[in-house]
Amino acid sequence: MAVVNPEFLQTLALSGQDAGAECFNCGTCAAICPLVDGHFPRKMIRYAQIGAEQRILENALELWKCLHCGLCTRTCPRGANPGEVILALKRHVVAAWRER
Amino acid sequence: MSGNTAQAQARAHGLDKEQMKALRAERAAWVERASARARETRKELKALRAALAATGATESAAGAGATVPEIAAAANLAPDRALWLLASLRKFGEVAEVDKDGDFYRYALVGAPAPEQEQ
Amino acid sequence: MDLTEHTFDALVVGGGIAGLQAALDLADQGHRTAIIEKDASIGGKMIRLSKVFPTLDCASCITTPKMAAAAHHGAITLFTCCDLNAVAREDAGFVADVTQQPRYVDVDKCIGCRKCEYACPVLVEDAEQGGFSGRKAIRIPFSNAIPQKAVLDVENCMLCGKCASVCPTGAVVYDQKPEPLRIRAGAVVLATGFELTPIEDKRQYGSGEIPNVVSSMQMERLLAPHGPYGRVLRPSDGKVPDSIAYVQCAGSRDASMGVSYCSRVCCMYAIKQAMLLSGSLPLADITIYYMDIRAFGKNYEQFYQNAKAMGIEFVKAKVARLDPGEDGAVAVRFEDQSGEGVSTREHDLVVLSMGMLPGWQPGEACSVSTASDGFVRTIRPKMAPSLTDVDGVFVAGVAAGPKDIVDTITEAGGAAMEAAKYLAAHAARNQAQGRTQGRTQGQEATNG
Amino acid sequence: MYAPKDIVELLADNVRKTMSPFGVSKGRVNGWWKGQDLPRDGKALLFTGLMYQFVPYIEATTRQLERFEDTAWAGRLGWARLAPKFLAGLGLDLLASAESKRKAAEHLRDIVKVLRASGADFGYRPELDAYSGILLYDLGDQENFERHARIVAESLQQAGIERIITVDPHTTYALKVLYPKHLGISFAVRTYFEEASLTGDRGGETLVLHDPCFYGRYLELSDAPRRALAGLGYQCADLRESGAFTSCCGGPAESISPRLSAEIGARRVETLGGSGAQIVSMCPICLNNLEKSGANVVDLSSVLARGL
Amino acid sequence: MSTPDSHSGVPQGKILVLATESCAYPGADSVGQAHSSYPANVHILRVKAPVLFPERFYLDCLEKGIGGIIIMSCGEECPYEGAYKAMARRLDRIYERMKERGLDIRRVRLTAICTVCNRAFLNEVNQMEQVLQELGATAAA
Amino acid sequence: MAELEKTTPLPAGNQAEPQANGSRTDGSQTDEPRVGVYICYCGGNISDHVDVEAVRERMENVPGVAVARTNMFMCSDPGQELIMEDLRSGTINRVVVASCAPSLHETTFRAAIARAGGNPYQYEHANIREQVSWVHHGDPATDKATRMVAAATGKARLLRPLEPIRVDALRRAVVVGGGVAGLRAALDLAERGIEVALVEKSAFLGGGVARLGRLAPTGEDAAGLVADLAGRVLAHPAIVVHAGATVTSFGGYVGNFKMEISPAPAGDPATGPAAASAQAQETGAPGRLADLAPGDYAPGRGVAAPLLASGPLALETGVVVLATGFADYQPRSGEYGFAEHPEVVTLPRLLRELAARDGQTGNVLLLDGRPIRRVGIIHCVGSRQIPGVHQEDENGHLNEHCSRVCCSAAINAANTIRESWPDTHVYEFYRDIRTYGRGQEEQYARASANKVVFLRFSAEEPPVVRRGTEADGFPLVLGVKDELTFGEDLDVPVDLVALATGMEPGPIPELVDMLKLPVGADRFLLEVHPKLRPVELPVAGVFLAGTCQAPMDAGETCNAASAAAVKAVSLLGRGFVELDPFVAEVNAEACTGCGACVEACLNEGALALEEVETDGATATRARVTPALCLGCGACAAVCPEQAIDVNGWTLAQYEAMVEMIVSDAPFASCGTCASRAGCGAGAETAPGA
Repeated sequence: MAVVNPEFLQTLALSGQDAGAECFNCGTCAAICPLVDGHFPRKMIRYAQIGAEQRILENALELWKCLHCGLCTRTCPRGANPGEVILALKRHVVAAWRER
Repeated sequence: MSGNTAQAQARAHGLDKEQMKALRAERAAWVERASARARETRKELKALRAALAATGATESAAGAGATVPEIAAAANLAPDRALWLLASLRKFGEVAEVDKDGDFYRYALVGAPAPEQEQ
Repeated sequence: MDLTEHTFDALVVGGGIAGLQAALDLADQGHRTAIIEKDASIGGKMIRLSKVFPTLDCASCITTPKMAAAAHHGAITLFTCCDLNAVAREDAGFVADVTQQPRYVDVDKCIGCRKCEYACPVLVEDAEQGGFSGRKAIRIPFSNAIPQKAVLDVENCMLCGKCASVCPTGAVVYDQKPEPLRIRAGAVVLATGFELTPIEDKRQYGSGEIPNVVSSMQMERLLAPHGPYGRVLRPSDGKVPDSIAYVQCAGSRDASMGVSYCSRVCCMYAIKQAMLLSGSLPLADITIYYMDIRAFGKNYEQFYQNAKAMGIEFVKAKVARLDPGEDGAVAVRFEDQSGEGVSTREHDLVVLSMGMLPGWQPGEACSVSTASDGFVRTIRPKMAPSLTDVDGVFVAGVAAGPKDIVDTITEAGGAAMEAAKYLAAHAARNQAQGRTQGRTQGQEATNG
Repeated sequence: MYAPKDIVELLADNVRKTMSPFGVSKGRVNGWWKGQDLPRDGKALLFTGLMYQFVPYIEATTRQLERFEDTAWAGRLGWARLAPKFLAGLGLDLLASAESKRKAAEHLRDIVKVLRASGADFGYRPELDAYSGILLYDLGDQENFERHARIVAESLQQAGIERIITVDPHTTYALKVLYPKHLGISFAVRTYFEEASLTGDRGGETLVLHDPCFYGRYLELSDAPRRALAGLGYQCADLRESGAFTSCCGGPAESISPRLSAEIGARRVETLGGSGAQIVSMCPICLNNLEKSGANVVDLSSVLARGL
Repeated sequence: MSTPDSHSGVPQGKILVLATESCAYPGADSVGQAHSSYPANVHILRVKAPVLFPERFYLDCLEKGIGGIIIMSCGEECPYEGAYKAMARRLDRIYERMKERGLDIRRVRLTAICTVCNRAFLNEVNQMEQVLQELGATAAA
Repeated sequence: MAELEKTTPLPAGNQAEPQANGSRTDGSQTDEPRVGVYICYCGGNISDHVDVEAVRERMENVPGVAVARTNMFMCSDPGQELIMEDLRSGTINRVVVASCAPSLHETTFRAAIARAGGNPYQYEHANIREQVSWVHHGDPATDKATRMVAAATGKARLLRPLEPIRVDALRRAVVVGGGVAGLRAALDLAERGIEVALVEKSAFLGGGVARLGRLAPTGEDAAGLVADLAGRVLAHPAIVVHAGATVTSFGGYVGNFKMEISPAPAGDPATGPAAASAQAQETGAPGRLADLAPGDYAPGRGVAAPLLASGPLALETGVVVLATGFADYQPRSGEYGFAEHPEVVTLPRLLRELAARDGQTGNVLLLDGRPIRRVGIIHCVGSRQIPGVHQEDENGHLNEHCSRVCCSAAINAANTIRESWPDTHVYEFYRDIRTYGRGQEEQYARASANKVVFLRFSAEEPPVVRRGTEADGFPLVLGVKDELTFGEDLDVPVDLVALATGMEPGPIPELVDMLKLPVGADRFLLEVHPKLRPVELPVAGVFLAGTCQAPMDAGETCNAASAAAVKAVSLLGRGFVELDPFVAEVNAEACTGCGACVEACLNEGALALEEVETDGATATRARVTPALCLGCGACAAVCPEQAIDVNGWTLAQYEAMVEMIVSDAPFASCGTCASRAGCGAGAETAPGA
């Protein structure tokens, strides 16, 4: 069970221009990703959309499996730039680690 | 392109030999490509018909014909090309689907196996 | 060469279902109407379809009567093989510069016997059959074509003379030239339809190079009564497919392809094809990969639910890529959102549900403007949807954005109404034109 | 897989201390130019970004990391404590093989050959050549990336550099896209193969190109190497996964998971090897990872230089 | 095709359906559009209104070899006001005459079928099929 | 010289031919029946199950059949040409086509016969698709097809040439409904020179659109559009508007309908002026109706229109256009907390609130003085209902249809909220996003960019609305199993829930009864065919426009209205209409004037007894008034002398059909084998292309 939090996307916007709002959850990025199996990166983007920050921190390791190859961004039907969102999430997580 | 047909054509249309010649010159690139294509198709069809003839015709016997992969192998054609040619011949009534054979259908020449008709 | 001139009350550009319906509705009100069509036959995309949703009537059964009605209507004149070079306002109405491309066949003499077609030695890919079978260089375009007249594809003709020699009426004219026409009309209806988004545009789907990945239009042909194989087979080897997949939004809602709009018909035609397939191949598994099922029209949702009940599988996922699989199969890679994530499934045959692109760009030819989606801009989409930004030029059907057949036919009626009102409002002017019209029409009759 | 947190902090620390992610000083790494008689001045500055030079260190690091991945050590041992032994400074330098150092230098010298043969007006100043900081950016350490990048960019600015010739995709992307975006500092950046203008006739020999992600997608630079090769009479095999649709070599995963990196590399090699043609890469990371995955792969610089 | 054919014991009787043009006939079409199957011995005639047929028509049909007749009308919503009631009255007279001749009155039925009454249509024809199975293919038999 | 693909330019209209040629067929040649039988493959629709060639062969054995042919598509031009050629050559003089349902193509073939100079009424249609190939398979299908075609042939032999009945048509139209569909149709008709009476039940013009604010996806102001359209209608000299009026009786036939309208019952809460005033207060519109003059715009309600003061008023008209619109689905009490929690409202209500705040901005949307920090919009409320999943309403109905406009409306509302009140967040709970139309997908993308969050639920597991606790910090919490989040259960605390309610057909049971309107399973009015005749009803001269037919948006509604108007204009254009000649006819020689037929006649005035002079003597005979005769045949059944019958549908013809159904003649000499009925020879032969 998670509770949605609309503020998170705004916070995340500070970590980069893109924050994943534009994603319509088609799953292209997850299926095209040559690096990570499972639902990545849509999973992380979805958590960002609903503001499930705890889920992102729990799954943070996955973020670093992304090598920023950009195939998801190139093929995203919505132009939602998933690669940049993942980068923004990395920045957010690094910042969170350092704050502690 | 025999003189006969050209004459027949000329009779029909008032285009004389000279005019046809001029037209051929004007459309040389197209004519050449079409001729090459027709030659190639003729060769393929010959192989296809031979392969089909070997398997009997729709009226000759039950169990006539062969599947696309079989025909392709016998005629030394790619299966997709063999299917394409079969579909084309089917349109003009030369080939018919006979019956189902596993995951495939069998095709046969219509009527008694015909001797090679191509010129 | 003399320029042939014709004068009508209305000019309809495009002889697909939208143009035919608009022309019929105009002509039924007594307006003399011309249809110019770029193809050798009227009927547009609809006549090429197998059956149509949600009634599953055969497309022919709906289209051919309208084609025949237009062809036989006393107030409608058809011009096929016509390219519209320009249409512009002139005095009280419009004047269209048109080039009628040569058929290389004298239509007055041709009786549609197809003897030429049988005689022709050149076999080329038949686009009418999705390229799955061959056609001759000279042929009747397709079985229900109107007019039933032969047309010669001069680029694939080797000028062997065989067709001319067998033609019983001497109709083949090898040196026919393009013919300029000038058509005057009081009002113009644009019904220029659509083309499919090119299969080449989506690299992840193989750009048309993976065997057994076909477009939805090709599947229409496989399903059609006059189809290339007479049944649904896998084009690579003629196998009866056990498993067929539909990839939705293969040419729509995809910014990476430059088409971000919804093409509106793909969900329904995929469901329709899936139903037809499960009818003709009862044992086959059929899967539709989709993002949202857009079954919005009358009885569409019920149609969709029926398809689900029939066992057609709907998987919510946008397919990311296709690859050649084992033994002629196609590997479909997608995110299984309810499962473990990335998943690959193999299907015997994969159909890409292609979207719609405008069939015609007004460009320099016509001063109507287009919207960002490339379709003709309409200026009052809510209250008078067929109005363009040029007074007297109206638009119907997919020319004004993707639309299904039902909405197209209705909109064509609306466009005919707008055009008729426009003509009525300019009645005095049109009466003056009527006098010259009598003369040109007389000429036409002798031509016919 | 290693804990990203440890990796990020270690790299940041190295870069802060030594301007290098491996904690090896530039003087030790960057010796290829010696004896090349390179001009210091020119219209454009040749800027290697040290990526080719780092390859031997990456190799050595990876070898070490591979030993521990998937063992209890990877998770339990704090990275920072284990790291100094082989991931920094002199120790690492000793581990890096001389052969691979020689090869890296050779690629750079080939690039110089290509530039010279193309009549490019360029200069090289070892003191200005520096690591771009790109790995910090990729790992999400925006703060340290910007700090490091600013030092590099400002030193270039102070030296009056306006035009830059780069040799690898990572540095190119950093200088061309990231510096203007995140620092507001712009240079006119071109890759060496964009500068290449060579002619020859290699008799239509066919090559298959592995476009690095940065070139193929981000920078849309997949035509340029093909043009350069075409000038020399090479043909490039058509590959679906090329250009904007190229597929990752797996290289950048090395520091986090050598296993993942190897997996992806193997997949990529399989696609590239399909046609049997000579595989060509144009990025030191790709070159290294594809080689490690068993491919017979050469660097674009070698191919171009060979054609001369 | 595994549909019951003429040899599988299905009665050879013929069921005549008089279906109104505005309701039952399109209703039967609707069954077709749904591709629902029903016995192939059902023969549907399109009628404007069944009040056209006098009593003797029904008796003649049964005599000629029709096994059962279903009059499918529009019911109370009939476009011909009063037709349904008139029809109902006529049916009583038909039954009287059937009884006089010793015919089972279940062989003639009046029902209302609308344009989308697929289920009702199938029920009706299947029921009549049952009746024929029970009573024999033709009234004469 | 242009190539014109037409042989003979005909005078305008297809219909002009038949009567001119009525006698041609029978003139030169004897009327010995020579039936041509044409059997359609229907591109496999028929031939997949019926051995069409076997049927053709068998038909050649049927008496009176001169020729039997088959075609892939009889309705196609080449198919029709087959028939026309046989008629022209004199080979045949009666036609049977065996194909799909007669509703689709009977007129197609009659017209073809007319074009070939035949009498279009010497035609009989055999339905071997809907009633054979689609419901039977194998040999029984072929056998039944044979019998049905034989039956049609039996009837065809007895067909006589008939002439259509021509009746003058009033160039007038009644449009029922004053929403945008009715307004659009009325204006179109009037501008084409037809006098229009517009009948509207409420006191206002503008219907459903007038209740909206900004229209999706264009953002146009509904009020402005309605005001403009209604203003032009009210100003048009050829249009008379009767608001506050209902239809109280209806009769007549195409070209000559009679309709009576009366003032709407004052107490009717839905329509009466008092109710309008009450509604106005609710929406903040000018309070008293009395203050409004015709033409004034009342926000949320439309343009005030002149009321029908007294009634009944009789209207005579040539055609009727039905534009009776839709009703908003009313959620059941308890459906998503509706009527249980005051914070649960319908989307139409929310839209009215937004319309009232058009142009306003702020940090947070205020509703009833309450800050709305978060809104949850639930889609598909009262639409796409599934039997067994959703609860039926009190009448046992489910709305299985998609209401088409709600996705766009909900997203439009979300965008308005996000762009005007940035601190109000919006959540959309949906099943499928159906932004199908032009510009709609872009609005959906814009909503995403506006950080509207979309959550996807399955029909089986809809969101649950519960009261929030103090810990939640919000009055309501929406619980949803979100398919986009891998089926996780998510809690969405909100201040407001808006239910995107669907469209239902407007409540018009009286009209349905009076006009005998066909209604589909979805309870909307049912057109003849969605593609062939999309705006027509089986009753000639009655047309459909807009949302009484199915959910549509404003643009689609106006298209439909114009399409209906264009059909009406075409119909009335000639000042007369032709009716099928299927009416009773008296054989004066056999008639004894007993009057049984007059007594049985179901349409008053259609049949009467009159005194006629025969051979110098006065006799009583029955006489038919054709325009009033319905052709039901009630007279024919009771005539003791069989002196009256319905043309085209005679008793003798039915008897002939029954003869053929029971006859085994067509099976007598099956060419393939000796066995009788149902040998099925050739059934396996694949249909040729």
